[in-house]
Amino acid sequence: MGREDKAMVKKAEAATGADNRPFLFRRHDAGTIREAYRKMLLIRAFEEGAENAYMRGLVHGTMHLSIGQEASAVGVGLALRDDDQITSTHRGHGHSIAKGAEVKRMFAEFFGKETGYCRGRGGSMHIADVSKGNLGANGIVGGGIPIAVGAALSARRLGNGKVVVCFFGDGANNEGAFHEALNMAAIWKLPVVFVCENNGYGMSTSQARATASATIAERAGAYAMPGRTIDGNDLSAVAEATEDAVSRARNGEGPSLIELKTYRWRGHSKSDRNRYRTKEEIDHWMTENDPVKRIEADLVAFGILDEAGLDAVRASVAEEIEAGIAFAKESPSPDPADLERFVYTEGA
Amino acid sequence: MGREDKAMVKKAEAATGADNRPFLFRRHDAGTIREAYRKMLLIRAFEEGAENAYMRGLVHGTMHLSIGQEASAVGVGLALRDDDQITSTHRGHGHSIAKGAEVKRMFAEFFGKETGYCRGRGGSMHIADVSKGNLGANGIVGGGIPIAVGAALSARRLGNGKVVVCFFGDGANNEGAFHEALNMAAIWKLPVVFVCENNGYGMSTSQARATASATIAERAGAYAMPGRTIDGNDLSAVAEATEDAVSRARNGEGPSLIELKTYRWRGHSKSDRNRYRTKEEIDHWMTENDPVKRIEADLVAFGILDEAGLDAVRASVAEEIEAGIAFAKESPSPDPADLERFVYTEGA
Amino acid sequence: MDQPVRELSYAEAIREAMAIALERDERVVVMGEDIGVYGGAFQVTGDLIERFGPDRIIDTPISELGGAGIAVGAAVTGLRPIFEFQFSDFATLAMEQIVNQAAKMRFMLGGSVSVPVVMRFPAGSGTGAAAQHSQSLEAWFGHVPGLKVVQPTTPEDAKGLLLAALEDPDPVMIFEHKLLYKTRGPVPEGAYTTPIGKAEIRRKGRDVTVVATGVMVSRALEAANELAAEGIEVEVIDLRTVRPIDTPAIVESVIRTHRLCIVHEAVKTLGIGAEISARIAESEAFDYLDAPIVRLGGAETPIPYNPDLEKAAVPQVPGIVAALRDLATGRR
Amino acid sequence: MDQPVRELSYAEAIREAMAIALERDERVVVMGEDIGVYGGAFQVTGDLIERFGPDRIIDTPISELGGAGIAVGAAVTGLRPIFEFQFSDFATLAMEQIVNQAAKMRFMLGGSVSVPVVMRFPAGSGTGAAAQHSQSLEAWFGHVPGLKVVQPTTPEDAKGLLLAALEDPDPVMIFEHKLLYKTRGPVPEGAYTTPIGKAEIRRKGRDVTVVATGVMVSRALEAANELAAEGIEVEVIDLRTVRPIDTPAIVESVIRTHRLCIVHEAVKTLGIGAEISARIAESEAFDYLDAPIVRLGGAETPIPYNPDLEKAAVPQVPGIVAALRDLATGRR
Ligand SMILES: Cc1ncc(C[n+]2csc(CCOP(=O)(O)OP(=O)(O)O)c2C)c(N)n1
Ligand SMILES: Cc1ncc(C[n+]2csc(CCOP(=O)(O)OP(=O)(O)O)c2C)c(N)n1
Ligand SMILES: [Mg+2]
Ligand SMILES: [Mg+2]
Repeated sequence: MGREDKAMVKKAEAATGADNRPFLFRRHDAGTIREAYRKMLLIRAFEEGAENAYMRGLVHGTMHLSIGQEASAVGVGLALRDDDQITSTHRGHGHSIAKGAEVKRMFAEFFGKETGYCRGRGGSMHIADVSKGNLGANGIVGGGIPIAVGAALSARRLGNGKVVVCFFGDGANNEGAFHEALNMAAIWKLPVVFVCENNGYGMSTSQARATASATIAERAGAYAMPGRTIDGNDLSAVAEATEDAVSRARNGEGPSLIELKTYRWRGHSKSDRNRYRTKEEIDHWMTENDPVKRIEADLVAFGILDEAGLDAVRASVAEEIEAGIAFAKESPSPDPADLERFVYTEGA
Repeated sequence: MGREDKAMVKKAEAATGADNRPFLFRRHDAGTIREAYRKMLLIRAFEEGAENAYMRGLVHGTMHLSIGQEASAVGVGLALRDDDQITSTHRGHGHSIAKGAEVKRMFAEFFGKETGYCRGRGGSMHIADVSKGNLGANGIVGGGIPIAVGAALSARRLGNGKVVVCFFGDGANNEGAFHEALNMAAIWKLPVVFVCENNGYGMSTSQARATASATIAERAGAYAMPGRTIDGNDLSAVAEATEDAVSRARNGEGPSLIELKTYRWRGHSKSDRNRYRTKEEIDHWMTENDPVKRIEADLVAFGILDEAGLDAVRASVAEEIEAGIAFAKESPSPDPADLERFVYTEGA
Repeated sequence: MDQPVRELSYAEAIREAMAIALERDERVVVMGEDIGVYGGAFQVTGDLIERFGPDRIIDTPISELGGAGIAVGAAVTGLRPIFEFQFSDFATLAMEQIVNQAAKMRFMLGGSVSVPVVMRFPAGSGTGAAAQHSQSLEAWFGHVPGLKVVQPTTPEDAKGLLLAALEDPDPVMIFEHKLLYKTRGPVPEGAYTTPIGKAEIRRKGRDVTVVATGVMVSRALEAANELAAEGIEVEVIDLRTVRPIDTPAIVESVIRTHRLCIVHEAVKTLGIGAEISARIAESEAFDYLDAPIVRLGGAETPIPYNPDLEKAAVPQVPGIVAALRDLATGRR
Repeated sequence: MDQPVRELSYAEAIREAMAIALERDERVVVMGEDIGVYGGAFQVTGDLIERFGPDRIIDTPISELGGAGIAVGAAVTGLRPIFEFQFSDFATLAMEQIVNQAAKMRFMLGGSVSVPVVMRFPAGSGTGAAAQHSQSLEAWFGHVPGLKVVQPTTPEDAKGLLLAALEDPDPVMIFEHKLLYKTRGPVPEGAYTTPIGKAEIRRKGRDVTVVATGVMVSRALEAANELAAEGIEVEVIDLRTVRPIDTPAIVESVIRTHRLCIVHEAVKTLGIGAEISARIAESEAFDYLDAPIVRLGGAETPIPYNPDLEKAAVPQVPGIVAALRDLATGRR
């Protein structure tokens, strides 16, 4: 919190006896909150832009959009320091942007360009930005979970104070890797926070059909770690729960599991015909529980931004997206002669 | 229960108002109980015989002895019908004998003979007797768990009323296979009982150092199935808990997890130097908590066998072991020309 | 074959095989991720869930090791499971059950069981799905005694090999190239089997033999067409089965053509081409060879995302044409 | 090498390499099952726990996939983990992390990370441990771009290759044959590295080249000794590295001897012998060959328990002698 904001909060508390605003507004200064909002918009606009480019045949392969899940990525990001680390998933654009990735290099990656985060070798499912602590998306469901625990082991041994956030989905929690990694994180009390983005489905398979427990959070009990189920479309609640878990981890108290209930608006990937869920269900989430609309309402209510302010952010996001696409289009493709580059470390 | 025994129990109940004897004695007739005791002795004598043969260089490879754990194998076996199935582990001699294997064919397998249960191809770690419902020991920790669930899927689809018992150790419960298989058994409500023989160690690694939860049983919660921790050296308690779980399974109510607390007297395998546990701990279990001595005391107390009767059983077991070893020694070895036999199904 | 023949896609042919098996044999079940109402990631199971219901078309959680193991356990105890991996890359999670259990169980138990499980693996590159969704790992399975491994390349064989696999008492691994799912071809109606372990000559030729697998068969045929215009007659053998390899069929062809090229998509080093090359060099065909055997395989790299790099990473028609031309005309 | 040399066992040499690395580099940790107070299933880590404590000699639960993945994650973020599999067979549980993650991460991320993880795999048969504890799977790893794969056969190389692996920025898989652990040989004191990717001639000879791996190197040397008495001089090459293969070293030798035999324990089909055979046939050495290349490998069967069958399942000295004699004397 900036000094001024803190003073304001103090004043408010003095006046009312307590600050009844949600955690986000008590904990963070206006600038930080505006930036978080901007990131949510940027994620959505990035994915809409990517989708559009895909439709127009500019993007190869497939992609997994997180539209509707923006609060979880950004809320978690709010609780992290720049040098904290994350592992992400196949549905990881939001995580990347929340952890500081530039959309222009993400678009460049989608377009298979040398300026992309993976120099065009990885595509949507492998975007990483190690300089920002993003160890990478993963094409293997659950594949990032042990890797996150390994990063936490490094943090502990190197004594660098870093915390690792491990994102995964409700589907991933039925992989053996989840079980093995959570158990080891727990017995070794490693500084890692397991964040399950529970959007109700692993591809077409609902949580109820795939997972024997009623919540993902209660599986934490099998590893003697705290587990909480949180409204994942509530930016403030996500930030608060994550901050708790991150401080626990940073204080050497070990790992936690956070389940964020959310929903993906789009199909699983570009080939999904949405046969496993109803139009009503989708509409309900889109109209009644849009994380972007929810934070916008709060921003206005708590006087962080007015309608004009929201519009200004929207416009700046649109501009950044446009510039990013232009950058990506203009960027060079990899040289085919470099086909086998990066298989091994050069000069080794 | 035989008709006479039932009458006796009825009489006892009529006299006292209730039968306060342990489950085993209320539930089973004297013949069955004597046979269970005999199997416990046979397991121990078999393993002592195998150990002895190993020392004398008659057995190749390694072996994992379950001496001290006899009550769990036999207690579970008491709750099963002949055509129920089990999957076993690397420490599976007891399970085999409890499920009806003949020691002579087990010795023959140890000696690598054509008359062995695996025709000398499998050895100690792969003994199976499919005709008796024993789908086999397994050299892979946790390897049998999904296989058991698959057998339960067959039982359900084929509608044959079979229940499957899946044995595994406390070490195995940290394998991903455990997690994946228990989850699927639970969501599909399959007729399988997961029996964790918790002898406190996975090789040298104690439960406390390897497993984040305080008990294995509580992990059942992650799969919304019942989990109980039972004294695994109490034959009656094991039989009772298993019978509950088996009826549940047979009635279509789904899987259960039973944790049987026990102890292995010997090292993990033939190469163990026992550096990870104290002599006191081992002595305590051997002298204070020997499942064989415990059942012997009960047999005498409840009038099933007197000392002479116990001796008679011991003698008959010793004879069976001796005859088994002789059979194994005399049996022919596989023909080296048959090296590639059984890799594929003949004539297919 | 007596049955009437229609055009079906490769995916439809597989689905038809599964439907026939499900229809006639109560023991058959299909298991895998999103094979029910979703119809499978590549729409291979399609509408089977509607026809046979969720007790037989079983959506599993995302649990490849457990799922494969359950299929193995079910196979040993009386069912005939078909287990679909969503991508062959995820077999890396299930090698334990496939290799330690399914492949060895009969042997370890001295012949007292068989393990009639069928596993299907959508494999290969060309879809822009990058390194973790594009691998060709059939050579690993080909190295494992106890497994049979097939790689059908036509709709007709996709159906016939699946039906053969279901009749086989041993574990059969079916590698299906993703790019083939939508290709169409004649498929006889009703039940028939295509023999496991038999290669098939797709085009006769006198100048050079190409042994190809998966999607490389059609690329080899294209190359052969181009070369025919130059007067070079290429014989194209579709290997079809990776384990056991039909060595006699290749030997016979090479004795006629005196030249051999092997083309596969999997990484060249330790790919199936290595084994074929070694076998032919050990065979009586060796003395007939007029030129060293040529192998074309995947580059020594994970599959890249960028579409041009992705194409460059595996054999394409122009490269095959050039290699065959050189081989046939003695330039190599 | 300048350092004094002592006799050590292969296991002791590996332990010494780990101790040197642990001593000089705080980033090095050793992970695996029962590697602490138990000292490892084959007593390779031995007393390291006493010298370096449980924060660096880390006993894992029985969780191969998770354990390997943690090692990979730790390697990407600054540690230099050595991950011990208790038996190489259990790698089947961890192929996902090894092949999809460790091998491909640098490539998929366009070069922005390296994955300096070292994994050790006790492999091979001969201990009576039957089919699930006796496999030789190095060919699988040799098929995977992004990995390096070594198979040391002497105590000196076991130490030198492990130290080289620890200095290598990429994932290195070390296959150690269980029968070698107790074999003894000279080992220089202190730190040194044995180059990854270089084969070594263990015995010079003019009549025939044998390329061997693992425990087959000593069997080939024994065979060579026997044949020397008959006047046949066998050159024995210890391959040492399975990926990348030192093709030039083999080519050079074959150009001198005109005859090549490859001996390995892994199943013959799709074993490393196939790749070497194919490469030599493609190389300039081809024209020098006076006889077809011979491969000796494991039988097409899981490893049996019965000791006689177990021996029969992999090459033994008499079989190697006979094959080399036939090859050298033109009988094959
Ligand atoms: C090991 C593995 N199995 C299957 C897949 C195919 N797949 C990709 S995403 C997905 C669903 C994942 O569900 P969840 O973890 O809930 O994440 P979500 O897609 O809902 O964000 C599946 C089955 C995969 N990529 N990796
Ligand atoms: C996948 C796998 N990992 C490791 C081993 C080596 N191993 C054999 S038994 C064992 C300990 C198993 O412990 P537990 O499950 O508690 O059974 P117990 O030996 O105590 O009966 C280990 C580590 C193995 N056989 N398989
Ligand atoms: Mg989901
Ligand atoms: Mg145990």
